[in-house]
Amino acid sequence: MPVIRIDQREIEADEGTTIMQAADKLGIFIPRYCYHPGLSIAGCCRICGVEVEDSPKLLMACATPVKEGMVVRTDTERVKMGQRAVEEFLLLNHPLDCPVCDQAGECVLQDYSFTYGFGESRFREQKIKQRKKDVGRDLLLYADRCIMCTRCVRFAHEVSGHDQVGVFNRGAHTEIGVFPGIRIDDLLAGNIADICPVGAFLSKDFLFKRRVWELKSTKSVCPACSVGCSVLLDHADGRIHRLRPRHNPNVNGHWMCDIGRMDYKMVGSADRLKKPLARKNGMLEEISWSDVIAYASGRIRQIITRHGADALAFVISSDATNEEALTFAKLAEKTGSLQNLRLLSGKRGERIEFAGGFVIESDRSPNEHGVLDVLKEFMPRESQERVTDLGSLAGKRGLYIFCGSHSDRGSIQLLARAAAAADFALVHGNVSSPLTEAATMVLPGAAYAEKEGTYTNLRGVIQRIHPAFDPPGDAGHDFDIVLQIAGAIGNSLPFQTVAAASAELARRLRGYVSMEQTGDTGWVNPYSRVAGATKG
Amino acid sequence: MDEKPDTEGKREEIVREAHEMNFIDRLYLPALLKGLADTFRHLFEEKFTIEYPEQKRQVYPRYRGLHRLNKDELGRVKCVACFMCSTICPARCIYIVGAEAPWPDREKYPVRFDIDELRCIYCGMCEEACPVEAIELTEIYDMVGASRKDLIYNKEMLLEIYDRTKEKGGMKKWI
Amino acid sequence: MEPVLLAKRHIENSTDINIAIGEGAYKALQKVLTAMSPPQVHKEVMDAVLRGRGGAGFPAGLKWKFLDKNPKRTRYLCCNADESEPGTFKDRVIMETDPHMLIEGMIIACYAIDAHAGYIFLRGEYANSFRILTKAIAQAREHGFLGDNVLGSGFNVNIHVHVGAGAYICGEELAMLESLGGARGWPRLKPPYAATRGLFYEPTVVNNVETLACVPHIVLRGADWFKGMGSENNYGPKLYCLSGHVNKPGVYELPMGTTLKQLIDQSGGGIPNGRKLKAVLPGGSSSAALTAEEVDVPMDFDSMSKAGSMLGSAGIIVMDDSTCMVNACWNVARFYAHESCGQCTPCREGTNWVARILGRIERGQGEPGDIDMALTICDNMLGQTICALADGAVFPIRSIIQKFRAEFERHVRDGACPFGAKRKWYSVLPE
Amino acid sequence: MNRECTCEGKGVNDEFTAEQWKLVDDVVRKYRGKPGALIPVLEEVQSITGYLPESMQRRVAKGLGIPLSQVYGVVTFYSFFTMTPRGKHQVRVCLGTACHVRGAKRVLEEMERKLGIEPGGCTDDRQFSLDLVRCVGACGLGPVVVVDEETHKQVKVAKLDAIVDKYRAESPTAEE
Repeated sequence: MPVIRIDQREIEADEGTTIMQAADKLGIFIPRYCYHPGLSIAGCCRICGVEVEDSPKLLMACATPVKEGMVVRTDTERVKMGQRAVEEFLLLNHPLDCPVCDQAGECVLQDYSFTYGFGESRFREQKIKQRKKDVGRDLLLYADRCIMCTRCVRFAHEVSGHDQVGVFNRGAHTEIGVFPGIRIDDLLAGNIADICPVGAFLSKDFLFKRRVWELKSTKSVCPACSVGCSVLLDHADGRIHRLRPRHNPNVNGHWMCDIGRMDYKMVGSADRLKKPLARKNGMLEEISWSDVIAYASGRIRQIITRHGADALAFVISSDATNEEALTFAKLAEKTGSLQNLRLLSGKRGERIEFAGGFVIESDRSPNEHGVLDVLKEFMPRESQERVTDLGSLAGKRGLYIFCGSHSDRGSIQLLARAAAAADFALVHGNVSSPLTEAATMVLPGAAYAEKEGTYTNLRGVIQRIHPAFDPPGDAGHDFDIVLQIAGAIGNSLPFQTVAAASAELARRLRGYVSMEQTGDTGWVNPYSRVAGATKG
Repeated sequence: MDEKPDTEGKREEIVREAHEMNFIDRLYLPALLKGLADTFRHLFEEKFTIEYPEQKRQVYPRYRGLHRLNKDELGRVKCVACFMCSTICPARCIYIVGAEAPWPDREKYPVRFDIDELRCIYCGMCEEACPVEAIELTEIYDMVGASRKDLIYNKEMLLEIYDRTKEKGGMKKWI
Repeated sequence: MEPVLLAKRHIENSTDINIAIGEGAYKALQKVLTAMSPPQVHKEVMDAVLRGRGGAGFPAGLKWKFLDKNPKRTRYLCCNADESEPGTFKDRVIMETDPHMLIEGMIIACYAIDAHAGYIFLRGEYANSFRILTKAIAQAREHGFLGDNVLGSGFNVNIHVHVGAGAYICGEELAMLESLGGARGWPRLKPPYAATRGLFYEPTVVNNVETLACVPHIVLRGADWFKGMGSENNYGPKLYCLSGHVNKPGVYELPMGTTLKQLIDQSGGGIPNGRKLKAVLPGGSSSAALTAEEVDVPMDFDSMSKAGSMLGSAGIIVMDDSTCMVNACWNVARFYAHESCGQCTPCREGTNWVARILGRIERGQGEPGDIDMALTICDNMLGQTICALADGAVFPIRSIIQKFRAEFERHVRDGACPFGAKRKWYSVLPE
Repeated sequence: MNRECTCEGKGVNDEFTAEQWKLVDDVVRKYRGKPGALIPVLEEVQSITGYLPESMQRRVAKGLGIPLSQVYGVVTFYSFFTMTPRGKHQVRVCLGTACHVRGAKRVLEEMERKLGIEPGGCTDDRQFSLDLVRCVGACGLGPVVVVDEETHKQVKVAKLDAIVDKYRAESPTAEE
């Protein structure tokens, strides 16, 4: 492997990599516009020029492969001059509308102008102006802000594969666009707004909602399908404003799909359950947490004593985290109803694969894989095959259903009928559904953005989610709710915190680690049933 | 450090011991008359107080009072909802909700623009930060309200302040 | 000098294959196919030090040598006939007077590099050349010089003519290959070079028309004959295009190294109307300008670069003392602004900006700092782009500003052009 | 996903005759599947239709199986392609450096006056359209005016009348 020197620091770079990649490895930052690690190399923005010994010109760090003994300088006057020149050129026709541009604050052009730019304009001519265009379901194009890095064009070609973003005209009139009448409506379109280093492509959904510097970012995992893309929840004041993909080579690469991108709306929806409810005279009415826990545990104990533990069934949805699933299974184990433990599967959709290898899985819920792993660990072997057979629950006297917002509608209907027929149906969820309508008592839980824990994706990658803010109203954390119910029934569990449950999980399940050990890119379970990861 | 600071002597000058009161002093009458004479004399001298609220104090040109939201030539709010003022505001008293402007020549405008005038510390940073000279501090200092809520000025109220003060022109007259 | 490349110029119907054969066409091909192996042909061209006539002067033999020789890959020969450089029209003369020389050269080159398809990327404006070439190719095919089993040698080769659609940038090697592939003519990032990843992503050699036209002569008469012309390292006959303010504009074939002064005064017959020489763009519009004092310089690759300019395509544009240099400079700048492909930032923005500044100066709206600003913009563009178009814009603009600075300053000072007050402006750029 | 053209028919107006459409389809068929076909196809199509409006680009893109964005990108990149109707005769005045120094500008001015149109325009009777070109490779003959495929060398203002009248005479006064 070639050894090169960058700014007097030596590094052994991988064969075939570029100066840019080697510098990134060393933590030496070289500015870039057109370079994106998830796309092919264009080399057209010309800002990453570095001085290489024995080369008369500045070489583009993004496009120059490393060679043994190469000596690179990124901090000389010539390099800085080159950067300044490119900055000046880019700003010539760039409108100064940062105050109303959503990109301001995370705009690469803005940042570099401060770091590398002249700080003043020598351009006295008229700027080329253009109107904004509506180019897709969630995309606006402000062509005059474009700096022609062509990331979007390469993305449309290499990752989405639809090729509908193109470069038109030439010279100073060169612009990015789509053919008149064409709209970029594929499910990866949102990434175009993400990779645009300036405010040329903007998301309509996020348009003018917030200035980006007001947002806090929380690392999480997208719950919209079983790929479980690593994401950042950008939120402020207890509301998510947008989702962005978080680079994870184990899972999603650099991208995420628009289904996941828009899934955050459920977190702040009006359908969220905010108060515990109990049925009085046939109507669901609000009651306090202490009452609902006491009543619910009382009814569960009653059913066990009167009809035996087999009259009691426990259903958990694929929205639950591994830790919640563990607690839930423990509860079922304590009450002696493990044979009646069931999985409420997630929604199903079309499996979509894109040109660049990015996949949207047909299982549109976050953790079916992980919940199943946990349930199968606990359930007796003979009843394991019935783990998804919800029909077998008809006629059970008592039901505790841990419902999710990504659950299969048919299964919910089925369970709702079972719940209506049962003596007692405790429904624990975060949004109202036919199931909560049929419940005897409703426990308001948290959405994925509000809780802590781990999800296991379809390929066995265990990823951690972090809470961005508290659940709305009186809604509680699901883990605590299950713990409290267990405690009130008289079967307190051997752990009290999510972290402890996670550690327990790591001890019990083959190939699992605790949530602290997952890191930002997740832990790939070596014993997972499906090997390999989707690359984006 | 051989030069001793000349503070000792000064202190001596200031701290004087009260002298012992004699009989005359203890009558208080001379002092009383002297005081009355002082008061009486001031009746004929130049007065510094004003008859507020009938009379208003003339403030200095750089005075920082109640905010106003300026309008453009077409009477539309000048503000582009860039959130610079709310970002810079040390008291966090500005609340803006931006939206797409209904006018073809403008990109963004505020649908809501609230300033909590009680939280505000009148530092004028908002005015400084504004890229379009939309928010300015006027010379108005007498805000009255029956409750705290009354002193949260919304967009309409702030625009009305502009109408009330616009003849005075831009507030940045000292620049 | 005996004309070599222009030998058939004054022969009637020289484009007809029978007349051409009568004049000696395809003799070299017969020799190659009967008596020479591809390496031998290659060696002959290598020994002749045939430097590319397109502008850069890179030896054709080396170009062939660098070609990826992997037998599994398809190799292509591409003839660069996209002669768009203002002031250059030598290739057109070759194609229209002696198309068979070019075709023969291409067949021999294909033979040498083991390619079986040759493409002629013809400039779209050359409609007449297209007619002549297509006819000539059809005739060559009829005579068995093209197609399968050429002259019974077992060697197969075909030549296709691609008509460009109007873009100067397609004269750049990799942009041309992109354009041939049906895309926008955006130069590709180098490396990989065309020798490994060219037309349709296969190894490709791109040679200029004049370069390929030299090949049959080298093969037929030997490298030593070729080296008998010209000076050290700059051998062979060369076509010079004279245009602008000369009495006899046109294409002249002279040995490499004829001085510029000779060309203007003797071949071109001097400056018309008794005017004086003011400036020369010696190598097409993308070469640095030379003043009247600097024209006594041999027109070959090395001497010209020593003189601070370049031989380029040897398109000599002569300007007499009635020419407003600001106007000329602006014209050049607008050309490059119009033809910039828009890929690299410095070129896309810089060419346009400089053109607009120069336009302002010419209109009398220049400001004192504008001249220096234009120079710094030139510096910022130079060597900062994927292809050489920006450099080609910088060389003439910067040299004209530097060498005729007083004239620019006068425009700024007087607020008007001293050469003609009122003009109407034509521009492809928004003003 | 958007590869298929969804609005065919919408853009197809009665600008072109059925016969023209057929010729266009023939050209597309001839080149289909060949590498690098796009530019020759567009050149031939433009020679049939005179210009390349959106409807024509859709037809070509669909026929060749090439993304619309690429067709549009190519059409807007090369100066030969035009998306606005052109005249029967295309007058191109060279403004290359060599012609420029020999007075091409005056020729252009006069040509503009004579035709009554600006560069880029087309006369109302669609007989002439006027364009600027940057060097046609006839620098020795400057100033040069190219009408259709014929090059007129060393054009002087006085000669313009004859040139224009020649083409005007050639074309029938009323076509339809």
